[in-house]
Amino acid sequence: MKFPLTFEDYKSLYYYIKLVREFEESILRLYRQSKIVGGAFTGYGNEATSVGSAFCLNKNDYLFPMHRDIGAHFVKGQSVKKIMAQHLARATGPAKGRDGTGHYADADLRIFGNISHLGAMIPMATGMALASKLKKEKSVALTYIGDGGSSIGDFHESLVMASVMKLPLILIIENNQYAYSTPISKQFNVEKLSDRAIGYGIPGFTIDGTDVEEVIKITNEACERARNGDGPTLIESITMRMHGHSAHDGAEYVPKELMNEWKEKDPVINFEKKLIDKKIISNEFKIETESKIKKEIDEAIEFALNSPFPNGEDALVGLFSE
Amino acid sequence: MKFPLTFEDYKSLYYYIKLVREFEESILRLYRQSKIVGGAFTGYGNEATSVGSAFCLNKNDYLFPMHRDIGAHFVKGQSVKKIMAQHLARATGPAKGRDGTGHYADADLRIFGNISHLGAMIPMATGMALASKLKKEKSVALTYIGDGGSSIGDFHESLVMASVMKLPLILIIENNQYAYSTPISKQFNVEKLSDRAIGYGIPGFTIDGTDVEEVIKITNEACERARNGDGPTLIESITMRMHGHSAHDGAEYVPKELMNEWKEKDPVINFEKKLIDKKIISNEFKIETESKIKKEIDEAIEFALNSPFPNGEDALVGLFSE
Amino acid sequence: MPIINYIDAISKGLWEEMERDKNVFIFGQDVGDYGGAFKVTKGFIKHFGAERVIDAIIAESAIIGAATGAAVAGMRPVVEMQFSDFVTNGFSQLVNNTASIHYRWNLSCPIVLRMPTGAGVRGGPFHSRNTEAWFFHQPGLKIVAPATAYDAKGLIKSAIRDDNPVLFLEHKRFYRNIKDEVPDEEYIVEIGKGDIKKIGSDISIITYGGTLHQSIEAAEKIEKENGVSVEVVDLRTLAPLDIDIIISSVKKTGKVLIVHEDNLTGGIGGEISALIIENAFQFLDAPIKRVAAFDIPTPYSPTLEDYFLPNTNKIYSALLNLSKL
Amino acid sequence: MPIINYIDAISKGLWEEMERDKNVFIFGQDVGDYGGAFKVTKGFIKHFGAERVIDAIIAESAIIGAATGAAVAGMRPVVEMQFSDFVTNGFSQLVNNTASIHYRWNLSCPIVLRMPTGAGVRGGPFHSRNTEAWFFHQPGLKIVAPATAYDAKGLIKSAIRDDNPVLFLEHKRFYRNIKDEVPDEEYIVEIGKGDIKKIGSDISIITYGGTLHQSIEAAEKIEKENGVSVEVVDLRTLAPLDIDIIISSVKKTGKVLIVHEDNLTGGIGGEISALIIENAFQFLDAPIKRVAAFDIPTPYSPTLEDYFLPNTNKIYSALLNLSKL
Ligand SMILES: Cc1ncc(C[n+]2csc(CCOP(=O)(O)OP(=O)(O)O)c2C)c(N)n1
Ligand SMILES: Cc1ncc(C[n+]2csc(CCOP(=O)(O)OP(=O)(O)O)c2C)c(N)n1
Ligand SMILES: [Mg+2]
Ligand SMILES: [Mg+2]
Repeated sequence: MKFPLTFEDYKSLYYYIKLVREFEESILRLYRQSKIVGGAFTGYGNEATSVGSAFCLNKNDYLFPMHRDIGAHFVKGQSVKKIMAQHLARATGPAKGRDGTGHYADADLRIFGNISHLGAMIPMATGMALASKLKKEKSVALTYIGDGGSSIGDFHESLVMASVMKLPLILIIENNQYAYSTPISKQFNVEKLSDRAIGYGIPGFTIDGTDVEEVIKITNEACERARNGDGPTLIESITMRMHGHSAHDGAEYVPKELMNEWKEKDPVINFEKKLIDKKIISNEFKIETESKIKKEIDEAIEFALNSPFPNGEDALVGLFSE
Repeated sequence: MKFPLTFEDYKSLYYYIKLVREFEESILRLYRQSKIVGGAFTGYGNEATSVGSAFCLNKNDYLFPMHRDIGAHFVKGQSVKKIMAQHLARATGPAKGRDGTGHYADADLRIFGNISHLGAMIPMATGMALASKLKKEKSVALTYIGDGGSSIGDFHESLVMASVMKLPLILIIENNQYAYSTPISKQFNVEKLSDRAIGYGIPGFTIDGTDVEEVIKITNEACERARNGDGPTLIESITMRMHGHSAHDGAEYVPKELMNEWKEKDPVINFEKKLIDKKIISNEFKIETESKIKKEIDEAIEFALNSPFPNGEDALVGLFSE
Repeated sequence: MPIINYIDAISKGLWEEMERDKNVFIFGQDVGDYGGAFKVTKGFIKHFGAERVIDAIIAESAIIGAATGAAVAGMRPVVEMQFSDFVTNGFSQLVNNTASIHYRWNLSCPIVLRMPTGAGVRGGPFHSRNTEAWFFHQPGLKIVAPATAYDAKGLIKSAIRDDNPVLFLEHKRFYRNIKDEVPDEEYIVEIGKGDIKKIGSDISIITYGGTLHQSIEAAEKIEKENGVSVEVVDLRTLAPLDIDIIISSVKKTGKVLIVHEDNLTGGIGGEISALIIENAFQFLDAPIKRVAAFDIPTPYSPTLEDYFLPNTNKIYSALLNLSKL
Repeated sequence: MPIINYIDAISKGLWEEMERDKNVFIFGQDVGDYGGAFKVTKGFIKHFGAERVIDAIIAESAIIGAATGAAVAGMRPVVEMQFSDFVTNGFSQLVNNTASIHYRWNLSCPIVLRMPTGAGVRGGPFHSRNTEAWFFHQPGLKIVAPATAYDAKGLIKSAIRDDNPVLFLEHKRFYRNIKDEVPDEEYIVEIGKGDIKKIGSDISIITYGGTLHQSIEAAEKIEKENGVSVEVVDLRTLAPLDIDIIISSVKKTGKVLIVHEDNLTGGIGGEISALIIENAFQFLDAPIKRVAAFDIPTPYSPTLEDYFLPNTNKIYSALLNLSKL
């Protein structure tokens, strides 16, 4: 990616950020209609972080998104249809119904979705960064972790490893103020989580995760360092989980004032406003984009709902590579 | 403990530091005589750290020594005989032959020896610190980890937990330049391991681990903070593993110059010299102490060698508390 | 007698034990104000305070290790894994430290690890684990797996009073789906004792946890439709195993079907089969059969998960086959 | 044919595969200049360079996770655990990520995890683990446990060529104590195939790894002293199990002794027993018996460890009892 951003970049970012918001609204609707068999997560408030960070990646970079990062999937090239089919546990999703939501891999797009165990993808991303180094690919591996998940041992082990081996790893802590019901005050006792970078001897940044330009600027620099052989970067992105933990959770434990404060910083609304104010996009373009997205999502829903569930017997196929 | 140190304290420290050195020499002799059935570790170079840190503890503080910390066992009140019997896998050792070396617990003395899995004792020490807090005991829990072992997830998880819960935990990283054959340059990429404290929002110190007074001063302050409810402290103690990893290892991978450099900093020789130079102890006291120690060790060896191995059938007793 | 939900039985048992012994405390993610992901400890923090109902960071190794340390220091922690699956992150602590404390140190380690367990709730591969086989193989751990509200309450109380580490496998599919009679009076269910949930004479089903109710259903169906009398042995405790109740049922019936929700291969059904062979070979009239989940991770999609899991029909078919041998 | 040590057979196999495929690399603590704690990779770094023989930090979860990631990205990592015991620290990665990659992602994950395994070397509770039962129960992992130099070399090569995760359990007691004929020519031993190490007709011993040689000794002794003919089946691969070789031996002899060094309860002997019952019940002339380690952690003191472990005498006694049934 080249920085600064071009007009085309802004338009593209606008499309993705709006797409995420609309996609997640549709997921919540499907959830309320009992069309989703398991849990449903959204990344409300995290759109700028997930879209902006993935925007910095090349085709052959490795992406390991977490459960608030549907935006990153889209930016890396995944189709709305496939992600929708994933959420609806259909045979046409990339995981063929074996797992849901963002839990799948697409090797062509180099997207490797998470498993539920928090932190578990950081070592794997570190390993792809190692593979990149051994193969002299210049690919970076980008992954994420929550404020809560950053307590897990895998976080530490991976950063020690990536730092001492100078691996092209970028880890973004999505500090969205809560881990399920638990506020960050009960999870760690440090002003900035990016200060953990000091202990690993790597660059660390705390950024406004609702500002897509800031996200891109800092992630892009991290990519450059990684590609130049300068090792990993730790970025703490400050956001707000503007919904409950998952669709079943009303988040009554979040003080109203806090939620209202953060509504002012809504990354989608603010980005749109800024683009229009600065005349980077027109009102026409907005309406066009919105209707394009609506169409895409409607088609995806139709595609997914019309897709079959996998055949039961197929459960037994493919445990091993033959 | 009161700081600064009294004359009696210095004499006591001198005794322990010399005891450790002599004890470990005797272990190596027994190893060469094939009287030790498994491995044998020494803490050559680490005497000031293990003795000095444990010296700060009260009777009801919790001690979790590691494999270079025989000195801490002695200071906390363990008898030379019992430790010797441990090393010789006898029924008279506190673990009754079920495990060797420092791997045992003595609940009365509040000594909880390590298991082999590096890092595994840090969460347990954290838990005793939690118990201390819940019971309002004002006891601290002191434990150690190697430079190599500090990469393990348990290190991170425990410090996050102890910091956010303000638990009276003290963790000393014994940075002795090597983890088995691997130099620290291949283990981490940061100037001072104590900088990890920054990321946990706790005090961190890097100290000269060959200087018993410095060790005591810093550990003692950490104890005071812990007892006052101010939470954990991370201390990096810089020392040298002046022997191989264990008795079988000749440490040929350590550059001669490096070893020679560190010989100048031998904590036992230097402490002795300083005490004599400063006239804190007399040559007489030195000779007395040495012969007392020799006698103690000889008696311990005799005791241990005359102790029976456990009966084979006893292996099946005591898996559960009845 | 009042009929209550499985989940409420657990809550009540916990509550009573916390009232009884001030050293008991709750430790786990979101267990405080939120009351835990499944709301087992809802309301506890108000009554018992934040020093006895403690929200934990997301770090299962530190949680299990710290609880172990606290237990050795005289407390009685009851740890909640948010889902049983996440115990893998604290595996080393559990099998190395916790399990062997008494053997190595001759000290008690009274810790209870509550684990919302099992499949059938569309949880996918990482929220559906049955973890018992791993720990069943680890000397030094007790494991209980109640399938009724009565047993759940009786066993959580016993688990808390036990001076050893006890894994308490509570099936998450049962929380609000299984209800039965639970007396208001104080009682416990002894660890190490199975229970005959249905008496029969032709075939013995040996089962526990997630497949108990399906086993009973299948047994009732074959009795009604085919006149085959099936005894259903609910192990309740997996470690230590109640070998006596198994063997006496087998001696009576001569035919055995072992049923568990966990994957077949290396599941505890194998050990049970081996023990029956070792202890009652001459009483067997037919090979011992097993019904269990297939050897794959738990898939997410309903069609796949339903195919993968044992169910009443599969158990019924296996009984029918056995009855003809 | 040259006779070489078990440990040298592993080294040679590794060396040949690294020559053959440049994507193969070694990853583990002290594997570089030092050549590993047991010196399996001594000299490798000089020949293959530091990019293919990589010293790892002490962090087994990151090691296994990173190797898994590298494998999915097209490399073929061979990971060394310094001792099998420490795999518990990477347990979550292994059973959650590594094992299910192909099932969930339809991608290959060609990783080999070498684990110096087993007891009898005075290693105490934390340097003596037999870890197979845990992983045997996890769908998606292959497990091999060679007991001869020939099998060790043939299996390490197959493991590296396999597109799936393979756990390679190398018994540390065998490294310099077991030697046998290993051809200079290229060969492999197929994963999934057991081997009859001694032909016999009265009793079948089913064993693997740590107890193979004691089983053969006991079989020879009872043949000489009591005229009982014992067949010794060496499983070599534990997952997937070679059920055919087991069943055909059992059909021939009608009596079975299962022997493993791992703790008895929940060990893979239970599963083998259950499979025999399910597949060859009518051929059995006596109950299946097992010899295994007692259900305690591995104790350190020689008297305790010797009492705890299976040995030739215990196997001989069990055979003698079986022969009289
Ligand atoms: C190892 C592990 N422990 C517990 C859980 C249960 N769990 C799922 S999400 C969650 C909260 C995560 O919070 P955070 O990391 O801050 O991410 P967020 O959901 O806020 O984006 C918890 C505790 C888990 N998935 N993995
Ligand atoms: C989890 C784990 N992995 C590997 C080992 C094997 N091992 C034992 S000691 C050691 C080196 C330890 O180095 P360090 O932590 O620096 O302590 P030192 O021995 O130098 O005091 C290793 C790798 C272990 N005991 N535990
Ligand atoms: Mg969060
Ligand atoms: Mg060291």
